[in-house]
Amino acid sequence: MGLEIINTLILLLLVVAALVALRVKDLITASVVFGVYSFLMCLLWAEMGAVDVAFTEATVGAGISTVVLVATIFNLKRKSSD
Amino acid sequence: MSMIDFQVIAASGEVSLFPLHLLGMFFGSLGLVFFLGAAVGLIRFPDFYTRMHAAGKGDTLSTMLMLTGFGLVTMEDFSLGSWLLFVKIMGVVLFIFIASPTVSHVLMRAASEDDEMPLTEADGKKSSNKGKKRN
Amino acid sequence: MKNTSLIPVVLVGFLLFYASTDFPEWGDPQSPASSSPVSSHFIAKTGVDTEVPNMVTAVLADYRGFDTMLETVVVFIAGMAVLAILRNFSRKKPVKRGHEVSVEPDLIVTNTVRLVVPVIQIFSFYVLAHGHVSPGGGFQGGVLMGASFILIALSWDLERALTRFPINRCMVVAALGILLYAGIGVLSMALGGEFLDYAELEKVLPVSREMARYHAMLGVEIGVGFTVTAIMFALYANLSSRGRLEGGL
Amino acid sequence: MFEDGLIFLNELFLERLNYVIYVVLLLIGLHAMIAKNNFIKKLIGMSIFQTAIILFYVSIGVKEGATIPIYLPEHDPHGEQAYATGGPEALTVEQVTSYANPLPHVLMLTAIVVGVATLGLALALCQKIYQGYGTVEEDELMAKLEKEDASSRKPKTHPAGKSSSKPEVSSRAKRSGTNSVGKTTAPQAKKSSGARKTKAPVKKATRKSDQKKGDSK
Repeated sequence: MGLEIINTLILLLLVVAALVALRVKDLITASVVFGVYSFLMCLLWAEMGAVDVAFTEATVGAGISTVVLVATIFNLKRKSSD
Repeated sequence: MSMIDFQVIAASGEVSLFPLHLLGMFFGSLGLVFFLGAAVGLIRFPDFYTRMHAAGKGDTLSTMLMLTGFGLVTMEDFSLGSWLLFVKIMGVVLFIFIASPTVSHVLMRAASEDDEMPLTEADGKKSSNKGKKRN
Repeated sequence: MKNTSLIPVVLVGFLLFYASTDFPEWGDPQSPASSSPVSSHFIAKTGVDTEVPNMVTAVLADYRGFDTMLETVVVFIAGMAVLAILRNFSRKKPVKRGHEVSVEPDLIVTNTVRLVVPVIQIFSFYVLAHGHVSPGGGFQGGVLMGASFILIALSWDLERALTRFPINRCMVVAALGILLYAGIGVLSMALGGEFLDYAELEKVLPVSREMARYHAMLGVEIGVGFTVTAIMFALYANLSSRGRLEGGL
Repeated sequence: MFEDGLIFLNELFLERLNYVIYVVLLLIGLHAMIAKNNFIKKLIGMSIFQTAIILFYVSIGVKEGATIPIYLPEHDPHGEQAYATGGPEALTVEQVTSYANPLPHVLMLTAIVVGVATLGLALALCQKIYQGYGTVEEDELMAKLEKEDASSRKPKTHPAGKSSSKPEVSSRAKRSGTNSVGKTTAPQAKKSSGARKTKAPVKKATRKSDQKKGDSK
């Protein structure tokens, strides 16, 4: 039962993080919130028993992909129109 | 570790483990308290620097405390395997002790290079006259 | 545009919600995916066939080795494509970016990174080599290794990271990884088996059939780790400097 | 009817929340990919779409009460306990149900790494677009492309078209300046640019000069 509550909480937070990452106009903020989204996803998978996938997501999604996004945004305009 | 396990442990007579578990849970709850303080500070403090102060210090200390508590709770017997786990968790604690303050330092530095001004006493008086706008 | 886009979204959503009533119960051990003979075989026989306790690693590197090899090739091709799209050889001074601040590398940060980077690299080796017994493997270890170089590039500047891992060597290492992977496959072919049939390696390794698969899997993971390390760093190096490979972020 | 719906909703939101959230995330990603204006936002939407599908796969592999797909020491066919009882043996059916399904994990593990590689490729393309057009907003990019298109189609109304065709001719003339033909091509080019009314004659003229140049060589 305890795990189910955590599961539900993470799932709802995931939707919130996805919506926030797509709604903010500052792209750096968006990519950081996307990192948060990736990390929540990683927690969810660790909770569902997919430890290898969780490990990969923690290193790739929350690490490399955020860094690469920020590195690109530094070379583009930081503000987004929507 | 739930309460039932405690009763089993207490009933089976292995009392020597009990203080260790209790200590671990104490560390864990202390970490949660500090986490709460950090979260409250993050919301309540007026400008970026004080907020980072709350987040950096509270986060570091509470994460370290919680991990230490976790390491103590997982210490079931004093076999080699549980010692290995404990040492690994202590490695994580050491890593956080090094990395987390550095990260808050980098954030502060980036803010000061971005000409983010700290809130001074004059600002506080002004904003208190205007009303609580800065909160 | 915004409103018309809602039509396919709502349509797809309706169909998927309708279909989700037919999905198996959550966590049902008798669901088609979990009770299929393939996954049951993997769970039951992995330990007998390969002596690897972590089923995910065994399935990744052994049973589905061909798949993983070509996934690695996909990563390699993506890195090559980024290099081909972005690499800029012109000697002209680049246009200054909008929010660029040129500062000396921070003392605290550099010293912390000096402490932390060796630990990260040793941990990445541990993850790579211990992936047979615990979660981990070539992809994770490679990404961690690439992240350590990215950390150097972030805290000093790109040149410093490139003196440690030049972009030419990056591509050589990436190709070497795939060569190692395919080479183990070809070696097992030369020893009389099929492509990536590691059990045949017992003829050259002084171990049993199962242990030969274990060691071949380690070699394959090292190949994957090489490629992923090099490509992750090359991605960052090219994207952060617009293909010029100079300057900080 | 109403109660059926209630039961349906109950089942959907309490027992199958994973599937519901997977659909919701997929729709969020799809909507972002279609409707967002900024390319980076589109790529974030693409990543969300991707993780939603990975979530679906991993949720299908979950078994109630199962552990992670790594052998426990007592189940490991090559572990110490197995050797104590005899040679390596495959797991029994009950033991198989106590492990999560490893196959979706394997498929998704490679998908994540390939996903970040393709994300990097897409970001490289974004940078290239920004270098060429100075924007990564879809509507601005479309406006610029249309303007370029129109200027190349109707050179009379847009002065940009003139400049786009003229340097081409003049550069050719310059390049063949040392040749004897250079003198003949230059006036032709001038004539053509002066008497330009439609697009066709211009093209013919440049082609003619090209041919002449080719003949001379």
